[in-house]
Amino acid sequence: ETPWFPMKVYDASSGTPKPAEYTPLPKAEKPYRLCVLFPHMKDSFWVAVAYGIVKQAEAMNVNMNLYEAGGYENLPKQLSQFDDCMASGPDAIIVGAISGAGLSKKFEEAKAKGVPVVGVTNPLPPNALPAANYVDFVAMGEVTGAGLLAQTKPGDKLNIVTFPGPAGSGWAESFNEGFKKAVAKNPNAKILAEKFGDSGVAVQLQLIQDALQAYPGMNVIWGTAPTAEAAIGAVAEAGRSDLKIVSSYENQAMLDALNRGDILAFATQYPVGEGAVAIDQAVRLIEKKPVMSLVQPIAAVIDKTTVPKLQMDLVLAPASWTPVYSVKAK
Amino acid sequence: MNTALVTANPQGAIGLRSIAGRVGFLPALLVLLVAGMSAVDPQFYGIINILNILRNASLLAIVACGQALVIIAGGFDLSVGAVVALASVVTAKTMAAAATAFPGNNALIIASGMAAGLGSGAVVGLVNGFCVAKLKVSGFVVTLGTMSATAGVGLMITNGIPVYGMPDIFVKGFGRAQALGLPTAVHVALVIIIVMVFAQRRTLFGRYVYAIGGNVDAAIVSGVSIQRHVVGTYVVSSMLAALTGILLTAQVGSGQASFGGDRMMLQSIAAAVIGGVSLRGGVGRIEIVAISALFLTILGNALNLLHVDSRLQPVFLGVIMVAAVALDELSRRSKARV
Amino acid sequence: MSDLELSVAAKNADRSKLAPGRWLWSAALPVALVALLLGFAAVDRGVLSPANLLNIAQQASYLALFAMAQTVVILTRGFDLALGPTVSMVSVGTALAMAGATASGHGTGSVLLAGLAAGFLLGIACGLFNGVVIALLGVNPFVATLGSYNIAIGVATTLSSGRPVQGVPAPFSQIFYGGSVFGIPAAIAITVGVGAVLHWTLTRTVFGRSLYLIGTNPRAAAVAGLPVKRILIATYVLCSGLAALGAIMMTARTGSGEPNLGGALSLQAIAGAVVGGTSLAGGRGGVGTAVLGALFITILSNGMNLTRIDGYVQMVVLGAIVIVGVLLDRLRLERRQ
Amino acid sequence: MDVEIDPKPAEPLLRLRGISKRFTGVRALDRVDLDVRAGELHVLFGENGAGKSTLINVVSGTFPPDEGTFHFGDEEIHHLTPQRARTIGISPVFQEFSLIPSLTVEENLFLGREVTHGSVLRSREMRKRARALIDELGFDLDPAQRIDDLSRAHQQMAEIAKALLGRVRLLILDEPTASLTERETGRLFELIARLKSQNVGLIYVSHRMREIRALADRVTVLRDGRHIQTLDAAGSTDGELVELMTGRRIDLLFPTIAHRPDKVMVDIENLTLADGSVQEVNFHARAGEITGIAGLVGCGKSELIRAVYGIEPTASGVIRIDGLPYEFPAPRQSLKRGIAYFPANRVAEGLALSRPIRENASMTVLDLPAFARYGVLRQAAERITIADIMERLQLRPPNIERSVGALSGGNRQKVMLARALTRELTVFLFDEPSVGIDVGAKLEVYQFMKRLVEAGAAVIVVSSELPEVLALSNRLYVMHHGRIAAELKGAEKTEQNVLSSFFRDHLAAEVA
Ligand SMILES: Nc1ncnc2c1ncn2[C@@H]1O[C@H](COP(=O)(O)OP(=O)(O)OP(=O)(O)O)[C@@H](O)[C@H]1O
Ligand SMILES: Nc1ncnc2c1ncn2[C@@H]1O[C@H](COP(=O)(O)OP(=O)(O)OP(=O)(O)O)[C@@H](O)[C@H]1O
Ligand SMILES: [Mg+2]
Ligand SMILES: [Mg+2]
Repeated sequence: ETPWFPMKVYDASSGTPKPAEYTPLPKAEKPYRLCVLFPHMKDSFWVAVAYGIVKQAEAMNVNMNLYEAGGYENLPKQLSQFDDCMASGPDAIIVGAISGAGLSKKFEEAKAKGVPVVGVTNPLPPNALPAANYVDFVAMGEVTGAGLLAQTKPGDKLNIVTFPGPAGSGWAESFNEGFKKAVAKNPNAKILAEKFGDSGVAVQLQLIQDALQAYPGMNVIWGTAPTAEAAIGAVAEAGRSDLKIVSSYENQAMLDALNRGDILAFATQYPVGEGAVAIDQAVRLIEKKPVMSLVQPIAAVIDKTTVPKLQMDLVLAPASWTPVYSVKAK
Repeated sequence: MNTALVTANPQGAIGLRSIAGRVGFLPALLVLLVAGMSAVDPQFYGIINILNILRNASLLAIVACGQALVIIAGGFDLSVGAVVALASVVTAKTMAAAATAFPGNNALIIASGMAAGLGSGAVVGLVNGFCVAKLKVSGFVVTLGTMSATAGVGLMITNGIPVYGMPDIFVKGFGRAQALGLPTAVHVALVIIIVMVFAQRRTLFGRYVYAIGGNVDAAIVSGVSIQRHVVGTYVVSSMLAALTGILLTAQVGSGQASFGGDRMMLQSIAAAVIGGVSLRGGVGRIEIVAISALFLTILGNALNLLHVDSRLQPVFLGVIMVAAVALDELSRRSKARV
Repeated sequence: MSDLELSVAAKNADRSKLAPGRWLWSAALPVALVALLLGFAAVDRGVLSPANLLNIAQQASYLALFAMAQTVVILTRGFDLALGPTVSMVSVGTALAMAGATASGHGTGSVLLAGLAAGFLLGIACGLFNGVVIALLGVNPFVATLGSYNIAIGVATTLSSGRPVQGVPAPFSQIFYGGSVFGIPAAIAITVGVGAVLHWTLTRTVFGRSLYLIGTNPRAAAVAGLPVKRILIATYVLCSGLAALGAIMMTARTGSGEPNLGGALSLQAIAGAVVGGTSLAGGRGGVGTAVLGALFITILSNGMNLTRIDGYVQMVVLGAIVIVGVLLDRLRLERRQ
Repeated sequence: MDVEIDPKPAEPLLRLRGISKRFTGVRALDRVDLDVRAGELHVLFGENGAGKSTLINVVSGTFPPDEGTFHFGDEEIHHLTPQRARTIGISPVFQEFSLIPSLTVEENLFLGREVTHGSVLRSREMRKRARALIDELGFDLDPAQRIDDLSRAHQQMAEIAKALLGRVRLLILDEPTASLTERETGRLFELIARLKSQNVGLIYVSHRMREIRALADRVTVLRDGRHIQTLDAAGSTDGELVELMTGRRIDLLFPTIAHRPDKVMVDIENLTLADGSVQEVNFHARAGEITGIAGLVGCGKSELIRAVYGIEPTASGVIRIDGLPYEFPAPRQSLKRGIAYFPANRVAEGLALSRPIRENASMTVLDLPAFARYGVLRQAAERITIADIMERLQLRPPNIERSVGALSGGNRQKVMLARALTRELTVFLFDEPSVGIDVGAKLEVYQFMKRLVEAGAAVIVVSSELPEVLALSNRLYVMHHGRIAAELKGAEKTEQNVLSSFFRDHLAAEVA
């Protein structure tokens, strides 16, 4: 296996992102006990983060237990899981927060008890934690917008409907905001509507079908991975091969669709890498070693031209891998 | 000579009340909605939009029919959403496995996948039925439990990752196919509605479902075997949910544990209740439930076509839903007193 | 009345006789609770550590509060699907009001007051809507509260633009989350206090008595001259009011207004009430059943978390246990005669 | 050899020996024997809660006995189910109906015994047979009507028709006349005679002495779940039966009530109800007398007093209470004005079965300061008051914390009556006050009314039991088709006069 590091990232510890390379410690000094909290494990994105976490925990020989809250509607459950983690006496906690703001009290409590907490993948309020690694969702939305514009011939009109994801989730709103910001740079691009909705394929399919009717002029669909997945079929059925589909994040389906040419592009933030970095950050915090306090993986738009160069093992877990919820140190 | 004794009771009142009580004014409301939308937005009656509406309404109607049956028998099925998801992933997984085992043998692959999907639904239905009929736990609680458990199993199978590898023909020739100008799901739904209406009106099963929901004690002393029929309603409901899961899978082209969910469950109950099914049991007709499913689907479609802000859509949906049922209730009350 | 009805009626408590063994059965659920705790402790000693027991109590206190809210309406044969979205809406409203008041330069006192007022007003408005639609318009509770479920979701996401609302002042969290009464954390203290008052209300007031009578036989209650409609409205207002209180406590816990705070709470709260022995057929249950159910569910998921049971397996176990819990309750009632 | 021709009676159709049935805490049946012969009407007689319905349930397979043997025809029967009972010809008419409210009469008649082809219903066939049966029985029932659109009396007819569908060898009737009026009762009796001549055995339960006298061949008396005696009806007197039943001597006469009519308490002018069941009725009731209302099924007599109490919507007309117009009647208001209503259907409209007696008795007074101050219950006061009242009413068993569901019919009626004693009331509206309660309890109810009237209250009694209203009331209104057909006083108050008002226009139609 080729190692995932050194990984190209931005070091945003000081506030302004600076390009850097991330290299983990070879081993933990002791088999520490780490607690990992995820919003859910219901798509290949979070499975990819989990893969990074599990592999790195095994590599560094630490104990790891992963809890998933079952979805973004379960903030109270994540709060309870945080408490349960604290009660089990961990050396550090890694959190993929359902709501960074919503967990801020927990972070304070952990700090007061001296348990280091690392944020992974989902954005947090500035300086909420001693260490974190995530892409700013607004920035990631911007990247996808920029990617779309880059593939557009000058003078082409873009009539876009966005399908950011569930209203009230926070991340959907942020992605959307970033995307709109980027697209606003092109006077020929117009946002016709924003259609929030649960990020399941069935719900998104219905939204897209309706949007195809409500906005006959629509020629770009931008949205979540399930949106893109649903859109492929709906667009084919409606005979609108001129429609461009862009996904705001990655999963296995997006990769396949891109390879088939069904979608124009998707964005990635290298979730496997994020998981691995989080473990290393946690160990560094425990061992009081120097740590990059805010790591930002370099979000990228993947399209037909860039896909061959993509470092796949940082984007998705191997298809054969089934998630493990705990790792025991040897 | 008997008729001379018929009382002062105005038969007309009963006639009107029955009509109001049995048909409701939902069909009228539906016509109004369709007419209004057609006037406002020509996109609405575009053929593609109509097909979309019909397909989505069909999927909802299939689940709602099963749900209605359970509610008429005095139960409640919260697990339908989870079953939709489970059936989807089980079908997809089985087909993928069969496709590697017997490559090219599409008939076998599809048959085994659908059998597995429907089978998984039947299992959940049997568990629900068993707990309700034999262990005498309330349907609400049992299906609340199996909802959680079923969703858990669906996720365990897939880890939430979509399942691919179904034969193309299943997707193109079934899921996205059209016959006589209508999508497969519509045909399936029509067949199911007709069969269910027939079952409700003309078979022992339908009759006993009404009897059990209307008054269990009376049904028992009349010699109706309760357990068998209660189990039957839950199995039918779960299998119809599974069928919806399969149709969705075929349409989307992948097995997804995100199908169905709480949303489908709430919608199916809403469709049944708005369609005049009494939560107290014993009352309700499948054809009105189907109309109600169509009504709810068109409502959602209309809000999208009218470009209503998607964050505000739930507010409109909620208000209209409550208003429709409240008006129905009020009209029934005033008619009862003619 | 038929003998069948009699047997149904006879299932209900008949306090005149104390058959031997009845005590054991009436304690079935608490015993199961303790057994559960000990079982988990056998796998992981940490389960019984004082820190974790306090943790369980604190977690259970939120769920218990919501389960109590549901219990109140379930007593009258209703339920409140909108409870979860009400919580989200109140959370956002409270946070917005406090952020607004802070921004316009008010003192801490009036900021807190503004937050509480906004929260409770939103909650009460939601309860009034439910109550009026159910009691006066005669819409069944499922549709009525499904309607307000949607409305509250829309309001919560629109008010907050879907983002967490920042600006909840620190004293707010300190009082409703960080604070303590005689060393008991605020959440537990508030729930115990509210539970005691609610218990008193249910057992000692005309309103409480009316709930049980209406739930047992609404027609008879109306014929006996109870103001059924008014009581129903009050019931839904009480339910939403309790939900609002819970939402305020949770907002203090998160330190921000969360538009999706109550996403899955409606059904969880109903499950809590019902697992503890509240009857969906109305007229049976109370504060005790709500607390018991909430404890049961909390201990179960805490134990599974501490004993490292996989997330999806937890869902399956939880589902099975909900059924078993209610089954135990049914057996207990049958055994009691 | 001494040849004696012993006219040994035929083997009984039904032979029960040593049947016991125990419910938690109660021994509902204690080694009961019962023989029913073909062609005989066998009355089961006993107080409320004596075990009559339980015995009937055992016979019809609703639940199995704990011990005892069961022979039907020549067969010994084990594990009887309701279905099996019907196939071997045991047909019960239950006290509480075994009807599905949301189904039609016809659907109910065939419930559990549908005519099918495979499992597809043959509706036309069933409709034909239902029609034929109803015509044969002479009931005024439309097979296509839903049960919940029917009055109680019509539901009772449907229930009886249901029992008679198919081959019947043993018909069981549990208080079938409780909600029938004279005319339907007459029909039923003709029917019973016909069945007897066809060698059908009948078990009949009733609390009405008149019926027992008219119908019974033999009577089995039950007391506290035990078989007391089986005797020939012809050779026994009412007093004897009642003494066997209660174990004490009871005077069976209606009490003599000293009516002292005073001011008009209820005055109704031109009242028409929203559903048209009462039309342009003029009516008044005075303090100090009992005003009776009689009438055929569905004539609107119940609706009239229900409208006064405020549970039937009115369309036009004026109601005056104690001289003051009462504009929008509602139960709460009515109670405040001193009007109490005692519904005919105590299970549906009167009682919260799983709640204690105490709470049921005090349900109507929670607004009084004696029971609650500032919305807070005064439970000690409540307990004392209700215990006292229930003691006066001789509740058995005298424990006010039991749930009402555990009480017998008579005792449930006492719980209802207790409400009359919990607050200041001046007008008492009784709807079928003695339906379903035993002779002893009936007398107690009559005594109760007597005390009320003699204390100066206005009492209105609506009843389908003609002797009852005739004996109790000072003035009697007869209703017909929603209108008052006659007002009878003093010597005019005869059964003959009432019946002729019932059928006046019916007779007129026949003459024309
Ligand atoms: N299912 C049951 N569960 C518990 N107790 C019961 C049940 N059925 C009957 N009982 C009790 O058994 C006794 C006999 O009741 P049963 O109904 O047979 O009396 P009954 O003679 O029919 O009275 P009534 O004249 O009021 O109809 C009563 O004390 C009653 O409370
Ligand atoms: N022949 C009938 N067919 C259908 N419904 C009837 C018929 N007769 C009566 N009803 C229903 O019953 C109602 C009145 O019946 P009800 O028996 O309650 O009157 P009542 O005068 O109180 O008679 P009773 O006290 O003898 O039962 C009517 O409003 C009607 O709804
Ligand atoms: Mg009886
Ligand atoms: Mg009547």
